[in-house]
Amino acid sequence: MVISPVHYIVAPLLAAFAIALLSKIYKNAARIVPGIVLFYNIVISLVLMPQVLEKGMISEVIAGWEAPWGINLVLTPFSGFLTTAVSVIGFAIWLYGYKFKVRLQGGEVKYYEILQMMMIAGSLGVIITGDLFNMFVFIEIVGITAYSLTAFYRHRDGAEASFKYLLIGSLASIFLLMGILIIYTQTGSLNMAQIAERMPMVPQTMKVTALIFFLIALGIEAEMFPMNGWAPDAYSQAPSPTSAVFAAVVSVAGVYALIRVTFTVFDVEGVHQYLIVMGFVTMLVAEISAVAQVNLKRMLAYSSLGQMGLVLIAFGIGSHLAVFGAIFLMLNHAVIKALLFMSGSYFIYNSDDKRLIGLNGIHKRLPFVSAIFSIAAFAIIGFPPFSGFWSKFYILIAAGDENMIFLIIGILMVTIIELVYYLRTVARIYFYKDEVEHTEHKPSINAIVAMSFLTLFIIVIGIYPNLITGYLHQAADSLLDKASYIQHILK
Amino acid sequence: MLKKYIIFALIAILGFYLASTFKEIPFGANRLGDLNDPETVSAFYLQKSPEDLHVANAITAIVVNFRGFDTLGEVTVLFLAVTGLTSILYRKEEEEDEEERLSIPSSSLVRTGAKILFPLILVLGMYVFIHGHLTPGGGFQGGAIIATGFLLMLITYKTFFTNHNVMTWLESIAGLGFVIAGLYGLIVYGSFLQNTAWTGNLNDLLSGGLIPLIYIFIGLKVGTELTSVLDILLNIKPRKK
Amino acid sequence: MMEFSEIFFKYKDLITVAVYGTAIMLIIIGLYGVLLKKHLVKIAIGLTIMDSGINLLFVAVGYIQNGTAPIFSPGHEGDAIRMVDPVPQALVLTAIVIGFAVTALALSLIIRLYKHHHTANIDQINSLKW
Amino acid sequence: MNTLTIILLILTIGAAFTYFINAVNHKLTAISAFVTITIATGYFFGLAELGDQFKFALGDFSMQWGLNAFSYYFIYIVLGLSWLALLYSIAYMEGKARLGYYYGAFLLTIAGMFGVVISQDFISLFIFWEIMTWASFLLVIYNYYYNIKTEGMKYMIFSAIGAYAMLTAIVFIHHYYGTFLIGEALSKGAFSFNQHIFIPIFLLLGFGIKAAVMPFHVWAPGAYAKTPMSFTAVFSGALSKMGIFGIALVFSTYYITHNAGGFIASQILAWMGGITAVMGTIYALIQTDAKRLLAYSSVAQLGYIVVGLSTGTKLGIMAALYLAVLHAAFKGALFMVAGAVEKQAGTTDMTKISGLIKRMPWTFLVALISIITLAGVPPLGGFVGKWLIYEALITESNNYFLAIVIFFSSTAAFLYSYRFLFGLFLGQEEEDTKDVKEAPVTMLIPMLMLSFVSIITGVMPGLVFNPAAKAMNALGFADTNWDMTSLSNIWGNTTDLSLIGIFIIIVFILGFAVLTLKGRKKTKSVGTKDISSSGELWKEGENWTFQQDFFKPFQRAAAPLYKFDMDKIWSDMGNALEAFFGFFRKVYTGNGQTYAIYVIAFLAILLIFKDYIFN
Amino acid sequence: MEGIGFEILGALLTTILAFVVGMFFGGLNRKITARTQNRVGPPVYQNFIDLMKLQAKRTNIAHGFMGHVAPIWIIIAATTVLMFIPILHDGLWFRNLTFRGDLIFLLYMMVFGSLGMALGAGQSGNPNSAIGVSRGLSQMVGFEIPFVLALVSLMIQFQTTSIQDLMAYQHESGQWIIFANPFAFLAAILSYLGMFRYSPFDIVGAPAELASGPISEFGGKYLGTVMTGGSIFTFVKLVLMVDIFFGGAGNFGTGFWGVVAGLVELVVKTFIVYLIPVFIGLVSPRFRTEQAIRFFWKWPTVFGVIAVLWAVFL
Repeated sequence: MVISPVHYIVAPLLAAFAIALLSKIYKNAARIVPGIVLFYNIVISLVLMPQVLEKGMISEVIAGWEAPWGINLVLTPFSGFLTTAVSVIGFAIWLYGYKFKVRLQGGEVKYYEILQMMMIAGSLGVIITGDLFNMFVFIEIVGITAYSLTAFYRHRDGAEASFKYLLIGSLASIFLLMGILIIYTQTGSLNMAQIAERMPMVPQTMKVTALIFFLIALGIEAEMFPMNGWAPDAYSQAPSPTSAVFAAVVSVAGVYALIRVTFTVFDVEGVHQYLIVMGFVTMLVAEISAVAQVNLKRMLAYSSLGQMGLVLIAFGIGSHLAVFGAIFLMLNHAVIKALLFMSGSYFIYNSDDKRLIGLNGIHKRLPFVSAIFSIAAFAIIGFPPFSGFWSKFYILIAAGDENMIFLIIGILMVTIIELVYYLRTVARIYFYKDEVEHTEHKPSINAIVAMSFLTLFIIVIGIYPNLITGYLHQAADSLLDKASYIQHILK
Repeated sequence: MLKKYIIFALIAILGFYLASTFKEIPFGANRLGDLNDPETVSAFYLQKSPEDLHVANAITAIVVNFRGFDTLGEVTVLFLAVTGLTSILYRKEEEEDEEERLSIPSSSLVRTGAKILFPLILVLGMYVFIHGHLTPGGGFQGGAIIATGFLLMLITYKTFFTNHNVMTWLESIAGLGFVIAGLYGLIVYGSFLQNTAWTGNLNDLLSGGLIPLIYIFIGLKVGTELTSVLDILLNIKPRKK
Repeated sequence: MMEFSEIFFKYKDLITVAVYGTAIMLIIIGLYGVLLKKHLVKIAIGLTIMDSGINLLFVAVGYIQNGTAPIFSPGHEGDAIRMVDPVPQALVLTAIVIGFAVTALALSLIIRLYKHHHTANIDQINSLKW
Repeated sequence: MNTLTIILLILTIGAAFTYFINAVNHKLTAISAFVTITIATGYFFGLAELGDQFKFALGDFSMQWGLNAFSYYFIYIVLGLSWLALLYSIAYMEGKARLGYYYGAFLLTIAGMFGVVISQDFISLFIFWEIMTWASFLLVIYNYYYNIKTEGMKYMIFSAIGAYAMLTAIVFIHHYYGTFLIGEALSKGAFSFNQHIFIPIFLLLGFGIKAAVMPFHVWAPGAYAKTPMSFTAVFSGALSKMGIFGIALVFSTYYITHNAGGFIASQILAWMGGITAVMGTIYALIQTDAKRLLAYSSVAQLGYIVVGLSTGTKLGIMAALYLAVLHAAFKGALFMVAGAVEKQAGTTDMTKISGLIKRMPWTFLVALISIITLAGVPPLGGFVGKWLIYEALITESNNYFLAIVIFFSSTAAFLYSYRFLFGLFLGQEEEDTKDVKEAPVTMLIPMLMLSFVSIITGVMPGLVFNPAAKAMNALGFADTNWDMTSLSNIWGNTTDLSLIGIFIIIVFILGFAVLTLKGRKKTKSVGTKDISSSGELWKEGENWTFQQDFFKPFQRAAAPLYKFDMDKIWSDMGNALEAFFGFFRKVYTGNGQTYAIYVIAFLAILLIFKDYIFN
Repeated sequence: MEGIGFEILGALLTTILAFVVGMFFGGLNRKITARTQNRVGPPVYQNFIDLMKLQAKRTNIAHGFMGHVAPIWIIIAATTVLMFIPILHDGLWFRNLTFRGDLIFLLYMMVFGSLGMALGAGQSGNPNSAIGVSRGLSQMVGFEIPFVLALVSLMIQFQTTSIQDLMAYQHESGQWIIFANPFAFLAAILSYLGMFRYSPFDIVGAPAELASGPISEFGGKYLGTVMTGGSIFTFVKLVLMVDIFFGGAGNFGTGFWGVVAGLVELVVKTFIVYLIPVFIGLVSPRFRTEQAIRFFWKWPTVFGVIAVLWAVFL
């Protein structure tokens, strides 16, 4: 059986259905099987990426019906790059969380692992699918798992956060359906490529209305400003590996969906300016709100909203270099923010309250984790030797080439705000006297492995970015080259 | 109070724009185009489902085969919903509270009626999803019917409990069956969920290749999952202050 | 006794308004419930109403005047011409189930919330803010 | 393998090694740090020669490090001063905690400065700049958390503002010139409005903040005073010069392609420098802590340098480069003196200690020489710098009033110079400083070496002029020849320094001989407590030294100048911002329904304005 | 070789001249003061007597190294400045090192002495000295500003920084700079009031208030040396003034009699200039320090600015 994109989805599904049975036979199956599956995803990526880069694009049809008719899965360099990143990070998160739930009962572990895995699988589906309605289904998969996982802990306010998330999320799904419906009535198709092909024939008002519904729905997934009220609560209440998945996988998938729809499917003017403006507003508001947070995970959540804003800005600029920087930033944000949540959760786990006070002088007890956290913090600010610097730098250059001086100044001012609160946090870790009581929890070996792996990535890429810039350039090209996408899929 | 009027205004705006949008979409117009040389997917499906798949019910053909991937995802959604539900309302044994299920003791008439109706409802449901590819209805409908049967029992009898173990097995087997049927297509014909070459002739019970089988799986899965949702929701009660 | 098609032609606009209007009204009513009702369950109900509104829209858009159900009954294999658009119905099938799943989750969350806060008023459930 | 990269490697690896060896043995830490810097310095001055280059590509950008006369000139400051400071640190930091942290960060800072100086493209300039900033930040907060909140934050935020302003400018330079190589970019001199206004202003912000130019100087006094003195010597002596380096590097092109007078940014810069000099001075002379006094005086001195630089004329740039070296020498020495006093006497608060001259004569000698240099009094080196600046301002670029402003601040500089010497070394001895010892010899050697620089430049400034002239030539100025021992302006008036020096020395020797020999028998030396106190008798345990409010009269006279206090303005601004943020984040009311309303409202807005947004 | 000897001889002569004249001016000052206060007053040569007395004292109190070298610093400052300003305008005689230094150098050299004095006074633990020093330095910041403004205006106006050239200009054009740029003269002379430290600017010594200020701890040979340096310095300042604004002296050729006449002219001019601070001192009470500084920053500075503008625009 030759490996093909559909395995990304089928393997997790198979596992999900099987775990229920296996865990009756072998207790730890629920812990191990997801790891195997996620690792298999990495294998798939490693097998497929070369083909993608060589052929330019892989599209697979489901149920043997050719592209416009059946559902098809597309693996462009862009989406392939993201799937690879997502699989790797997903596996790292699984490795990190392997021992995370030891103190839970078997049943709960099963649910937790299944949901976690399916959330990653759903995000992969959102990224690789080439069909609008199919995208909707996968977004719903992500949504359902996310709601459930947010409310996973009984003793926190998870249920509240989850309900907010669900409320906004179902609004998103309704508007998404509305958009899909309008598009379907106008083009009689659900296949993105064909819709894109027929889009010029669609009357302007219909087009724009549909686009607006898509923007709202996918903006909610991509955590754009007025629609992202749910995000901080969800991030801060979910179990920490789940928060990492939110930041590293789900938000990336949301942004991907938004970008794919606005860039490839629609051909409306002014959406770029919209993205720039809304992205900047998102960034500004998020960072402003992050400054005064007393809760670490909430602060990190706001910060990742800010990063998403920057990504949207970069996509909005729309030049090759900007898209390049945007994809680079998506990758960086996925890795770094995952790392921040991983290490930050150990602080929380050690200090009894989730507030920042608990971090004071914690480096004495957790030197390794503190170092990781500080590196990640510097990286996400964009401190040169780390990878975060390059993405920001590329975006700034792109903005400069478009002569958007005030945008640049704005971005950098916001970066200074970001610097302030991250610096405060790191200062707490290293330079403050600790006052609160602590319960000792040393990081387990697998967590250390996972975290150091990601840290290594940050540093290596930061010192020698050429390792991935080649792929990134191809990805940017493939995203911007709409004609070849259509032509390749419709043959 | 101002807030309230603002919200009304917002809703009104939304309604206005929705209406003005759908005014452009003529109701009942034929958008399928030429069926022999299909432009739209629907035309293509209507053309293909009798010819290639030999499935009488075009919707079934679409749901199970043309867009079977959606259906798989949707089944997954249901499955995940059940899992999430269980994990959300998971109750450790120690916090088991003694209150009985909230249901007024039903009259003997109802109980007898339920006893009689229950198997009939099950049979009806099974009929519906077994004939999903011929008649209106199918896996989801059948599953829903089965679930109503269980709902009847659950609200009629305080002491009626579904066997979670069996439920889990059925769920998993059904789900696995669906996926494996898909993989069969992938392995044999090189495309996930691709139908078998053997498809009986139109309007036979054994037609449409794997489609009836998959639909049966779906039916089982939906039935069990709806049932377990009801079961969970009914067994977890808000604690009184 | 008129043929349906004549009725349709006679009252086309009326029917259009009726069908679309119903669907859009459903959406609006649901939205009203979501945005203004304070009780969690009512909000959930609002969501379901919106869902059904959308689904109704799908089906309505799929309708073709005096078309039949897209089922090939024996002897009428050539009837594809007269059939309504099957795709929206298939999509609606999916959408309904997903809506059901979301609703179920919403209800379970409401149960949790009620246990935790001993109230179902959404204004009093804001321990996570800013 | 290239010399420059090897030196960078030596420094960074040495930093890491030093950091980790501290865990093994505290004694070895200082040694390894000193060995590292010695190797690096020796290697550089031994093997590196002008024109070394190292090209490579990172990201999609070609980068390039290289060594020209200009960078060589600054490497004298960086490596030389760092070497001395590390030698000084051995004794100074003895017995302190976290030595590995200290020395590691120190070496990393040196590596950063070295990188800044040798980098010939803007990207690596920025990268090294950031490394330098962060490493020095680690040293600023070395004394744990009571000053991370205040000084550390201030330093970091201002540095970040500077760095990002620089980044903006860099991005735009790339936009206009299409390259990141400094040489290329600056050689293409097409001047649009933006290039004429934005880029210079942003670069000025970026480098000026590091050079502590008004009104961005507020980070400097605290940071200088709170850092261990052994690093402050480098901090104020070398690191702040990086700002000067950058300004000179970038502005020189404007000076060469344009006449400096017509170049608006340079005028702005000039006046900012002047105001900096005045402000630094008047705030220095009301300080009671010697360290803060020196810190403010550094701000003022940097102001002179900036002024000299901004004139953009031959003498002006020369003044800046000359003062860069000289300031490194005397201010480094003075901070070392402060450190020595702090280590030996326990404090540098001038209201608490006095009359150390008998206890620490050598330290006093160094302080005396450096202070005379600072005050710019002949025959020491400081006068040359002052002379250059005035001549540049008066004879070459007609900034007469700026010259007056500078003169005012340098006259007022006498006040705090005297305050420093008097407060620490003169006056009656404190009881509790009776048993203070002279600083250890490894601390005295660097100080004396630096004082020697101050002396030699006073009589033979050519020693500095010639490399500086080469550096200017490397910047693209016309090659100019300088006399070894005399100064001359464009009107042909000369000042013969060696003659002055010789004359003064002769008179001094004669006078000293006469005054000492005459009536030697009858001279009776008494302590500082034995004074003609108009009838009152000095009682045991009293100290009559005039310590409080030393320059109260001046303060009263110059009250208007003390009115606007930049510290307060900035902190108010910060608080206002925080308050605004705290208010603004309330849009996230915890109510899910509100969020839904946001969504719908946004949707409605988009629907209403759809024709305007998406045309 | 004998050129060097000639130089040294000239230098010694200049010094002696400056010393004698300075001492006599001091005596005259005391005499005039006494007469205006209706006293007989000491003889004109009283300063010489004081000096001899001081030098002949039995015991000298030394307060440590700085206290020991301070008087020398004053001597250094006085003599150096003396050497670097021209006494006669075209002197083979008394042209010591005048071509080798310019105004900026002189400016800084003139504060050398007071700085050394301040250090010396500082080491003696006498609070009066320290207070005096603080006042003196503050006042210096006051009066240097108008003085520099005046000099700068001249530099601009005549495109030179050397006194030699200024004198040459006056000699050739026959017009004194006091007429060429009167405001510069005003600024300079007002700041001279502060430089002479006579009342109302005698806040440094401040007799009867701070004992005698910085020098209160100096006695015997030290005080004598200080006095010597002081009197030389008085002469130096006056000569500088005359050179810059009053066309200098020695416009009667370079013959022996010409030189004598030149010296006489010099003494007369310097004495006239000297009378200005003296008479102002007689009639005015003592300022407080901040008043003094404010004074210098008010009118003299305005005059200085006007002078600069005058130089720039005229």
